[in-house]
Amino acid sequence: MTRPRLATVWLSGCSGCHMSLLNLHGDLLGVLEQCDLVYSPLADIKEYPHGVDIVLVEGAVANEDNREMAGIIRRRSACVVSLGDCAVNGNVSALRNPSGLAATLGRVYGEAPPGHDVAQLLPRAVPLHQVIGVDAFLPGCPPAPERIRRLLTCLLQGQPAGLPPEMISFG
Amino acid sequence: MPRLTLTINNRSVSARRGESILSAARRSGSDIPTLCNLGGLIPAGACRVCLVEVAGYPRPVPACATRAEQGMVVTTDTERLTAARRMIVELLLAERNHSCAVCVMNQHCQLQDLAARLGIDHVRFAFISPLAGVDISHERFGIDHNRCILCRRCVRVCDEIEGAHTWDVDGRGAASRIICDLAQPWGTSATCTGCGKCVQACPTGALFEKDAPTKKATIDMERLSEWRRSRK
Amino acid sequence: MKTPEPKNEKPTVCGGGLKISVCLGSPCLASGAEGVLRALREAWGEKPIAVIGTGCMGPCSRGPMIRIERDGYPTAYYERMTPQAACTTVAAYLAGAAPEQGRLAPDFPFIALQTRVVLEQCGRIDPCDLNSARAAGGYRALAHAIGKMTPEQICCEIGASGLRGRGGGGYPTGTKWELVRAASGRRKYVVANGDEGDPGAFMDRTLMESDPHRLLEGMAIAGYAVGARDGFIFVRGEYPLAAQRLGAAIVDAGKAGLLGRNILGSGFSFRIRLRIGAGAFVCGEETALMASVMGRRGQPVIRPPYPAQRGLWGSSTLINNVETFGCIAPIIRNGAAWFRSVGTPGNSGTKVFSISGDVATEGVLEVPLGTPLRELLAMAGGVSGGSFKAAQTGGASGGCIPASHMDVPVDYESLKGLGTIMGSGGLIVMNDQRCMTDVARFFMHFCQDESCGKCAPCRTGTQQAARLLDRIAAGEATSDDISQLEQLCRFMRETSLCGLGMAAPTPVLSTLRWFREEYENHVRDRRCPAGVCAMEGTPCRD
Amino acid sequence: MNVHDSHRADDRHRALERVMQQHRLRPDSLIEILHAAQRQFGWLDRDVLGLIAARLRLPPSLVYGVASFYHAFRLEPPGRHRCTVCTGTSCHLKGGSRLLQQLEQHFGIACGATAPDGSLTLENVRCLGACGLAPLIVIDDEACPHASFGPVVERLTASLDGEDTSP
Repeated sequence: MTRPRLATVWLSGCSGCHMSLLNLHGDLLGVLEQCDLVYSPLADIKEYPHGVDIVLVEGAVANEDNREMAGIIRRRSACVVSLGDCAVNGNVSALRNPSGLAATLGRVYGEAPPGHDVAQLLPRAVPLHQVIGVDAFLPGCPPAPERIRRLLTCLLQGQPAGLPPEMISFG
Repeated sequence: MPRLTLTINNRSVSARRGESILSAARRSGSDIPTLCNLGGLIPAGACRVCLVEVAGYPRPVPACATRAEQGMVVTTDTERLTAARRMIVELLLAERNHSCAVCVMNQHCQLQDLAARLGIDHVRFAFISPLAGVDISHERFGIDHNRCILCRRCVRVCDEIEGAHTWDVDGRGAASRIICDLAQPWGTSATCTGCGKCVQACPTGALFEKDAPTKKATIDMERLSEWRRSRK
Repeated sequence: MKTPEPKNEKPTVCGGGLKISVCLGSPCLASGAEGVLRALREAWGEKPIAVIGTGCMGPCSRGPMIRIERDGYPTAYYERMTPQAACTTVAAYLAGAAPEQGRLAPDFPFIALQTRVVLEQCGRIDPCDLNSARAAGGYRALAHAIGKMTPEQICCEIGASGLRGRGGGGYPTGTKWELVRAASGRRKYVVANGDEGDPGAFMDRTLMESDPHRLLEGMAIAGYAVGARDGFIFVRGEYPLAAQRLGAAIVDAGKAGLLGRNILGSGFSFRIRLRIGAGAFVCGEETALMASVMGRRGQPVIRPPYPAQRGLWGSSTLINNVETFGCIAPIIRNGAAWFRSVGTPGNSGTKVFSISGDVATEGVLEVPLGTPLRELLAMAGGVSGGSFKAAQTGGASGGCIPASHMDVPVDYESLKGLGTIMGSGGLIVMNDQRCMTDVARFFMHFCQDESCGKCAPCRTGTQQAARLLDRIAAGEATSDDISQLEQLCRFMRETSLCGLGMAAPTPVLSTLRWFREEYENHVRDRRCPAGVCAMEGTPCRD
Repeated sequence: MNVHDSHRADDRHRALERVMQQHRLRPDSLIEILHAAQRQFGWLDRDVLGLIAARLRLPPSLVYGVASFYHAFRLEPPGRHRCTVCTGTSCHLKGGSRLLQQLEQHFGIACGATAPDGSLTLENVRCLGACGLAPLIVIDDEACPHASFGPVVERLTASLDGEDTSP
């Protein structure tokens, strides 16, 4: 039997969720023994592969690149997981939304807005599930390593991710 | 005091005449979630989180503001109620900017706790993201309207217990906003006594104490109001 | 009893038997009725012709309206009068002719087929003249009630008449009166709900502007019946003319001993005060209305206790709609059995409808309850600008009746069965050029604006529902959005605190029920079939 | 403020005080008193609201809360001219809402706002109950039945121009 193919993606977030994944320390090895890590910012793989079984997505969808990537993820993956508050509800990435795009760009770049070599910001940073269908959610900023382990254990065994209330609180 | 008997979640419960369903249910071990309710304040029945079903009533009723009646048959945790509660909390989370990670009340917030308790791991609605504003002109306290869920506990505690009525509500509907005096900066208020009861009554991080960036102590409003009544 | 000085020195009957009435309802005034009246008075003020200003004659969209009565001739109505046309017409009458220009047919259905009970004197009497109202029978019922009837008898009579609340709820009026009558407490209040906030409803405005004394009389009878000494009329701030005429009527009636202390020497005293609303639809809800009368934010509170138990300032309070009070005097004068003989069993009496939208004649119509919708439409001259698509009843709290149900008898239960409500009587007719999702979106934005913001489901639910409808109108929605909208609407209906929030989803649920296909066109095909929503791919954009 | 203006202000305050006395300073007359104040001053500024609160012995926040709840009360000074578009159901169906949008664009003022130079306030009202005249617009208290964009703009522009030439 082939092992499930796992991917992790970093959209507009601070990478804290990936840090939390790394904070599984020794347990991470146990998780990785049950699957193949086929794509991740932690590994040097350029293109998102086909036939991914489970993907953990960190970060909100805040720019055109994110949006495009989200589409690719959805088409090539069986189970998409929103990992952490930015992917789940926008969180810190969405703090700019109340001010609007123009004010945000003005605040950051002043008179000289960025050219096309920088990914175009979307009018609003939105949660992943408002762009593509999402199969499971893991809130937390970042989600504690134990939450990630519990979730992955369930998903890798093909079970639904039923976490207890104390493990799904935001923040 | 005359007593009456009603049934809550298939258990027979005794209640005082005039007692709310909420209070009777809590005593009998059925914990109904609440948000705008705060012991000692006149119930508003506004957040609708404590809705319960009563046999023979066409619609759910708020447990905080509905009196227990002899022979009532109450159910507090049907699927329909859970769905309604989830919907309310999701709508509140989408209404303003509740970024728990950067909130002074993270891990101590009643809205955050309630969301987790109801199994809310994401919000189905679009976030409205209004620019709600923050007022930190008071020397000890601040108000962050982004976190406000308009439960009006601050308004009521200031009016009913402190007697200052510094707070009220500006506008209506989605544009409602908690205001101080004539919609002026809190630091310039002529009526605020600086007692801090509003801060303690706030269920979220909307009202906070400066320089105490994490947990707020909560005092027992019920005892406070009893004490006030007895002094009258 | 002292006879009051006649206020109006103009003769009301004249030599030659020519009597000209000019409608001074606010729509006719807006169309220039005042100029017509002035021109007629200037031309014939000295000559023996009676020119009087009256209230509403009915067909508002045909204003300014005048009526010409002359001995030996049939009464004639003339539409769209200008000062010049009116003078020409009257001159022709004086010369013995009855010109065709602008004259409505003698059997013009909008006027001829009405059964006027509440609006009996509207358009006939001078609303600013107490004598005119009294000459037409005004205050006779009050004199009879306080002179010859006990409060119990009155409540009983109202109960026996089968009158139901005309504000929309349809609660039996007699039962409500009896509850307040039986309530304990030294003080009681009577409140007339004239906060006609539903967009498209103007029955109450018509009555208050055209026959204010009818309302005062009904309230005074209610006051006597329930044991109240104080009454309030809550009038929408958007109706300045109604407020002005009511205010004057209260003063006049007071001077004539028909209101105030010791009415008609009976020992019964009843004072009426006017409260002007300040622009809040939610004040039509009775607990919000009471908060507003007491000078507070118009936010509803949880019932029970009902106003009959604990109302204004904690006292038992009777709240009825203006039109309900308008039914009282005829019931007392003619008896409960007569009232029951009009309408259908369980729906006795008449109902005033304000019909507008895509019909040939817009205005106020009074018909027996249970009249089929098709007949109402026929009275209004049928649908204009296209074929019939839907009729919207009950304003922002109501729903639509599709073409397949045009024969529905308009009564409380039948409309409820179709997923809408009678409401206060606003009836908006839509032809096939109208987009039903746009109508739903319009009402949801209305409710969002008018939500008081107190309870979470209404405040936040209307916001999200309006956004979803915006997405649908913009062609950005998915089928998930429709199901989310539906879910949200059912949720609001079940969990909101007051009637506004509970009923806010009705226009959406109703249009989804009858016109789901149209929603799907917007979502699936990104197309607005009626070409109203400005989305890409609509005919108007292509 | 010149002498003339301050006299007028005093008159208005006296008139308001008279109304408050007529209502015997009863707090439940608050809405009537706010109506009266708005008639005097054209809008309700914070000084007036504070004064009313003090005279009726009501908390200032309560008075502000009531004034802001009702749409009829203005908490900002209105423009010298007012254009009110009815957006009731009939008016909406017959183009009232579209008309409002067009006017917003034409004059560059959002609904409910006043032009920066204080010349014009654009606002909407939810049904004036004269649905037979849809779409209905009210310009400076004068009704314009069956309104359409061109004539309304013409009329408003004439009012605005007319005022420029006055001293």
